[in-house]
Amino acid sequence: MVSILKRSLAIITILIIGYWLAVAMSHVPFGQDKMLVGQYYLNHVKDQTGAINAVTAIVVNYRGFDTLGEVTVLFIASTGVGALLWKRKRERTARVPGSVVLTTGTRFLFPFIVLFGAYIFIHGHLTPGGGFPGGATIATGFLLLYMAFTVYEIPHKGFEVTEGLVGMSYVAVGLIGLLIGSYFLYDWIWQTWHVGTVGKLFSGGFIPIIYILIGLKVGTELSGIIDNMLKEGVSGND
Amino acid sequence: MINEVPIILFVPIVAGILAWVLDVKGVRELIGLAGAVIPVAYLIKVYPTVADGKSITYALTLGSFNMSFTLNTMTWYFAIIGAVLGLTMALGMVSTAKSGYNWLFALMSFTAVLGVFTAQDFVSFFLFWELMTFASFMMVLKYNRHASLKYFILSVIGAYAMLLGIALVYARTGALDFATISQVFAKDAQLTGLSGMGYHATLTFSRTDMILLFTFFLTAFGVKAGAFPLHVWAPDAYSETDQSYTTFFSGVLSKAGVYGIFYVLLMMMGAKLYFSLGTFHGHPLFLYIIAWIGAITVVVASFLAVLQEDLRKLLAYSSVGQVGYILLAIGTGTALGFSGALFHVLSHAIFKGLFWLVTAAVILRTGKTRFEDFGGLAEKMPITFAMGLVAVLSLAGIPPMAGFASKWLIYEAAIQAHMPLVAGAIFLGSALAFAYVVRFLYSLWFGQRPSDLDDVKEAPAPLLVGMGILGILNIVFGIAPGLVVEYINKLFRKPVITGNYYKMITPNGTYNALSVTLVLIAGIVIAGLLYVYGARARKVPVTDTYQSGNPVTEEYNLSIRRNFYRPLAEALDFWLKYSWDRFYERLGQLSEDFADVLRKSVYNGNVQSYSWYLAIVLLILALWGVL
Amino acid sequence: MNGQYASLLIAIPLISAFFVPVIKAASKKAVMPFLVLVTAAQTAAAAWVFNEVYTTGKPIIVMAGAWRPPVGINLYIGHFAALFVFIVAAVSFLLSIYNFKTIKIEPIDKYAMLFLLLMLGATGMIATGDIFNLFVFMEITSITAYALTAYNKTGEAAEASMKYMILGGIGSSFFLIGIAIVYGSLGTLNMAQIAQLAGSMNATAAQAGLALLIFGLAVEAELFPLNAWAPDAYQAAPHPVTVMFSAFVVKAGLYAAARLLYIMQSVGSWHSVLKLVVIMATLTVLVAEFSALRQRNVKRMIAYSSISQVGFIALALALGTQAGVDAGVFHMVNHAIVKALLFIAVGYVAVELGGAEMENFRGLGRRMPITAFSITIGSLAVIGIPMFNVFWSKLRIILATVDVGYTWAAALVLIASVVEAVYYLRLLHVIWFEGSGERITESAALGAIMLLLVALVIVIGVYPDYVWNLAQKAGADIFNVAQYIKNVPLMGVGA
Amino acid sequence: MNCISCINYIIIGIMVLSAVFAVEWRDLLAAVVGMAAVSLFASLLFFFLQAPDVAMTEAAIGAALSGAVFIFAIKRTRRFETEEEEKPGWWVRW
Amino acid sequence: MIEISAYYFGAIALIMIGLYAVLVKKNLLKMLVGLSIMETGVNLLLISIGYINGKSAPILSEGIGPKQAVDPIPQALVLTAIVIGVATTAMALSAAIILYEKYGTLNIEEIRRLRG
Repeated sequence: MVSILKRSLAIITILIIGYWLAVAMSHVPFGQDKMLVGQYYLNHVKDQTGAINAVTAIVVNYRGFDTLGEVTVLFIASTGVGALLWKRKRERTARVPGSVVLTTGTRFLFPFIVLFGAYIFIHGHLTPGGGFPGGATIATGFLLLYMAFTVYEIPHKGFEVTEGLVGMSYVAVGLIGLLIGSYFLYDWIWQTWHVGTVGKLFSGGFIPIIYILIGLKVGTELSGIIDNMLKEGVSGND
Repeated sequence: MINEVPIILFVPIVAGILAWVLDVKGVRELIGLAGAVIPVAYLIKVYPTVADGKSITYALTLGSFNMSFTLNTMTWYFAIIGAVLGLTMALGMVSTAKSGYNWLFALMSFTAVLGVFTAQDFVSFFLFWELMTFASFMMVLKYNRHASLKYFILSVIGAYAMLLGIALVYARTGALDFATISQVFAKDAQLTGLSGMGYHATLTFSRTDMILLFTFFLTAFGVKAGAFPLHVWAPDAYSETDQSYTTFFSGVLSKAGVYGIFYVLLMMMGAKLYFSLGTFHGHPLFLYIIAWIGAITVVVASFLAVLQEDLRKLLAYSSVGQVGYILLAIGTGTALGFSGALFHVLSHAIFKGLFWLVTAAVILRTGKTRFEDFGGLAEKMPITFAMGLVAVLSLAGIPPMAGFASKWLIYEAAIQAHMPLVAGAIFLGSALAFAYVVRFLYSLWFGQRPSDLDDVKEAPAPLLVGMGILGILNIVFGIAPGLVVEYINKLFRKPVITGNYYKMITPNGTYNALSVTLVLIAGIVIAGLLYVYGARARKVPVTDTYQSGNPVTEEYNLSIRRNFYRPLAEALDFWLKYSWDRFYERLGQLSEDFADVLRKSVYNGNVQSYSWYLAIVLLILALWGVL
Repeated sequence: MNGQYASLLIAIPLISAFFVPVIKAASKKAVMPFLVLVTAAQTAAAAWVFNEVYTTGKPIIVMAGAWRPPVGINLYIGHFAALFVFIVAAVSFLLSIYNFKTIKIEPIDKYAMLFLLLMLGATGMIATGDIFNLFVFMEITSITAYALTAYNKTGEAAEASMKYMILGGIGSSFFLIGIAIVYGSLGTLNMAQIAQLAGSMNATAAQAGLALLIFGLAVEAELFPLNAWAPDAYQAAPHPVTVMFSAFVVKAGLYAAARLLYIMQSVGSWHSVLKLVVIMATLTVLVAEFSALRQRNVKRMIAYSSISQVGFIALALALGTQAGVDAGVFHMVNHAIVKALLFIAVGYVAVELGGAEMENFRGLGRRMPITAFSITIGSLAVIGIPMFNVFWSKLRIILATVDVGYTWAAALVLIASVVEAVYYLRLLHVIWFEGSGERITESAALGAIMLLLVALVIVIGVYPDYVWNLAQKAGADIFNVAQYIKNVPLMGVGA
Repeated sequence: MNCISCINYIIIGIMVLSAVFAVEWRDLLAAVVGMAAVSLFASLLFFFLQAPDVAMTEAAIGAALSGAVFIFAIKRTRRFETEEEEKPGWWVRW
Repeated sequence: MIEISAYYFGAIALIMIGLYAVLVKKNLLKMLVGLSIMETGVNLLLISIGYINGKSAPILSEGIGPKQAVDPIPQALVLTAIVIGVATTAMALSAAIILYEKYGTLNIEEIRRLRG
């Protein structure tokens, strides 16, 4: 059988490749201290960024470029999904309404979910979490709305414009850094003014600001993706 | 610094561009002519300098390659041949070219050929080589696309082979200019010679390198020279273009290949090739190969020329064959042979140029190309006929024409080099040449004239001037071969062939052109007197042929104008089945089929297969990493 | 002006892309002109950067957030990046005009965003000096490319996009594994520091890491047999996007691969990796040229030709000599110009005559003379006729290849080039000597673009010195890793 | 080896197993659930590896959202891998 | 044989299972599931590279000094990688939806209009 042959070939192939990777990884010892740049971050994160969560500090501040790119990737995904699934006229086709438990629960839970998401991204510099999980949580809230109600739709225009404006604000924050500190994505809040005390909510320089922006952006974008995936084109297929 | 060289080089192409841009009838002809005359004038002007053994160099930098062009004794010889032929081409084109397009590319190839001849480094050599190919391709393209495609593909193969050769030379020597490379080769040849005697030295070029270089360059130059078995493009390309241009195309462009073989393979790396590749029957192997390629080219092309029914095709095959003579002469490997080759370069250029101009005139006036449509044109175009006669005599190697002098040298060289088979090829080729020029002579000029050719006029004046130049040159160099020989001796810096203006003395014999001429003239005078006073002409019908017992039928009707050599074709039937042309077509077909299979199986549209490709690459990486 | 303003190269397209939804909310008609404006601004910024780098002779190091590398991410805009960022911007500018004619399918605002972000991704890939940041920009580029490939929303487009996604997904996953191995061994992500420390890596891990990094990028850089997505994507994508693919997206991948290759040159098995890439590049040229031979769809044919040229570039870059890298960069520039010209012209024909099938090109010489002329010049240039730009770079590549001793590779790619000459000639034959039809009025703007590119082809062909000098500097930028390390102001961290 | 560290091995085992199931189950919905399970177990492992941020993100985005998106896609296409699918016995039929 | 940590083993196993799915499964969505699993595996690999025995999460609240935390960089990288992964998945799924609309199948052996 061709299929069995293919499967066995595939298994042999992946075994060899896997063995190779394993050999390579065996020279990268597990559980040992291999930090070089990482230790620098841990040593200086508090005084240089004012954040407690080193991961957040790296994501937003030290390696801010990556995060800008990451936000862009998500933006591309939402734009791309929107472009691909674009139809002149579309609506939701779900026919089965959610059960009573789901609808009631959603009505009750939705504000809390959004609030929780906001909490996650506002406290990104102090506790685990940050803009991405926070935004995803908010999107989950909208997902619940979509599942519970057959006619619910997010305000598209508003969401799209928010998406754009929030993204622009992110870049603008970076450009303000360029103007004030002459470096793009310069942490102008913490580096110039040292606002707040380390460990409190009002600290961490521009990390909370950016995480709020990211949270909003991720939330709107993921909701947009969900919205696009759930709606189908009607009447004519252009 | 502006000296004569850039003017000689670039005037033609500038004139060509101007002619193309202006493209007004009358103006473009004037510009084009000027563009062709100026190089000739300048070349004549610098003659005293180069004849003294001095050289004139022009250097420029392009793409941070240093390029230089030099006129010296050697390059001037080729350049003047090119320029004179270019001038006659331009004269011919005044009558035959109908558009600026022709002028542009004809003059572009003029520049390109001069560039090839004068280039002193491989970059400019290659650059102008390609320009030459491109320009001539464009000329052929306008008239026949299939022929041009064949020409183009073979030229591209040749060009890339040359590129590889150049790259290999560059890789080993780090230089691209001829002077340095020649030095390296010379030194390396000495070392090779020494290492053959037990002395160990690190060589710049290994034996493999030399084999590769020889193959690459021979392919490259062989294509352009039309050497067997790369000749297949030539008959079509020569015949299917503006005939005035063919004057230049077959007379000079093919010489670029000869020049390459002579300069690069012989003068530059000859000694090294000799030591690396060894000898065969006491003869340097690489020269032996060249000689045999030349001999086969002569025989094959001459046979095929005999069998043609189309005027242009006949001359085209004849051109291929004549270039074979030159290769053969080079292959003898003696100074005499080289002299003969160089002389034949000149004489072939002038008689074949003359041939094509005559053809151009005939085709211009009659619009016909097949022998069966011609006849009796001698009355209508007497001067053209006279010129055609000169060309025929010269090509067939009848004294006192230039063709005889050079061919005689080649015979001498072949005999001196103890290459009897090759010499046999020359004799066979000569006999065949006689067979086909007879056809040209009779069917065009004599016999009954078809009624639609009754109002044919004499060729236009510019064309006649061009023919005149070449015709006179044929006779002058025929009667006074010493003019050429003296110059060639300067090239070798020693008298290879002694004698005076009218007399050539080689180790094996003597040819006194003047006395032969005088005897010949005397003979013609006597024969003429006999004809006028003694003989009575007998009328013969055109259909009175030599069919040796075969009944004359409609389809087996052999006359001088039609299927004259059909019995020969039938005799050669077995050989004619094998055609390199068809072989190449078949090869092309096969590679296209292969391409289809490859394409359909590799890019089969299934993304899973594509993922497998990735997995296989990973697998290779993994196996290579693990093992 | 401060060198840090070079970060505008990233900021301008990004902020403009985010601005598009706002504009669309105001007026949908304004989107396309906005695109022209943005790309013009980007071109101006890139020209400024280019001028800055080439007059001072020093690279611009953009340090995001004022963190010195390796703590922060830096952009390294050296001679190569400055040159290519400019090319990216300039080509995008031309294409933003081309968009008016070729993009009719909705939603145009999304197209505009993706267009800008593709430009951004290529710019970032070329400019970045951090290996993970490279991954991020690579993903930006490729995800945008996925979306744009499928933009026409036909079955073919979705199919091509899907193939691209699956292969690109595998590639990027393994690229990330490569990053993981390198990071695990060295503890840093900055390219200059990696270059410094690469010699100290464990040989096995280093080999695997390098191999995986090159593998991941080779998918983007279209090396055989990882290039199977490319012809489909080129064919199915909207015409301006195809131009972008061939003019700079693939170049960005090639550059990244070359950069990583030379950065890791103190790794023990470096020469074997180079040899592997040379083999793959040679195969790329061969297979692509033969595949193009009997192609009936002209766009696909030129796509294959583009892939083969990419093989040429990869061959040159993988030679491991200064001459090779210079030649490769030179070919990149020339190829960007020529292929932009060809794809623009072919796309225009496809728009006007309803498809890029060979039949539509019959009699093009009479129907659309300017376009036909452009295609002719482009084809002749690609074949490598002297006095057109590609000739010089091909010559350089062959010289460099044989110089290293890969005569067989040079011979094979030249055989493939003969095939290339054949099919381009066939195309020209169809254009000029077959069929006929009524004249179509050609758009003046597009004619101007095409003639501009034609002029570039010829000018560089006749006077290659200027661009060759640029290419030499840019090549030195890639090849001279010691200088690269010196240029990046590394702070002593840990070590 | 005490059983506190055993739990790592168990979770890794279950994760790999659910990955195998996710690949082999012919019901795509089940496969997606398997995939989400892989993500969830991976996020547990992230917790063990002292990466709470990543664990949260993986749980929210990797498991929940990408699972949801997959399910929507399945809803708009088809649920089973091939046509003759409703028969049981995935473990015998390769 | 070589000795590697169980985490590495798990990660490599996930990557290979994902690759297997891409290589063998004919259903498009199944291939995408495979890609997704592969990405999870890579993420796990990165995080386990950053882990240091006996140290705690890099959140420097009271009691945890710079010397007591694991490497934060891989965690930052994986955050990015996860988002990129979901973005790719969403794109791929929408392309799959279009494909199903146009071709009526998700069998990749039938989605072969572009070839040669």
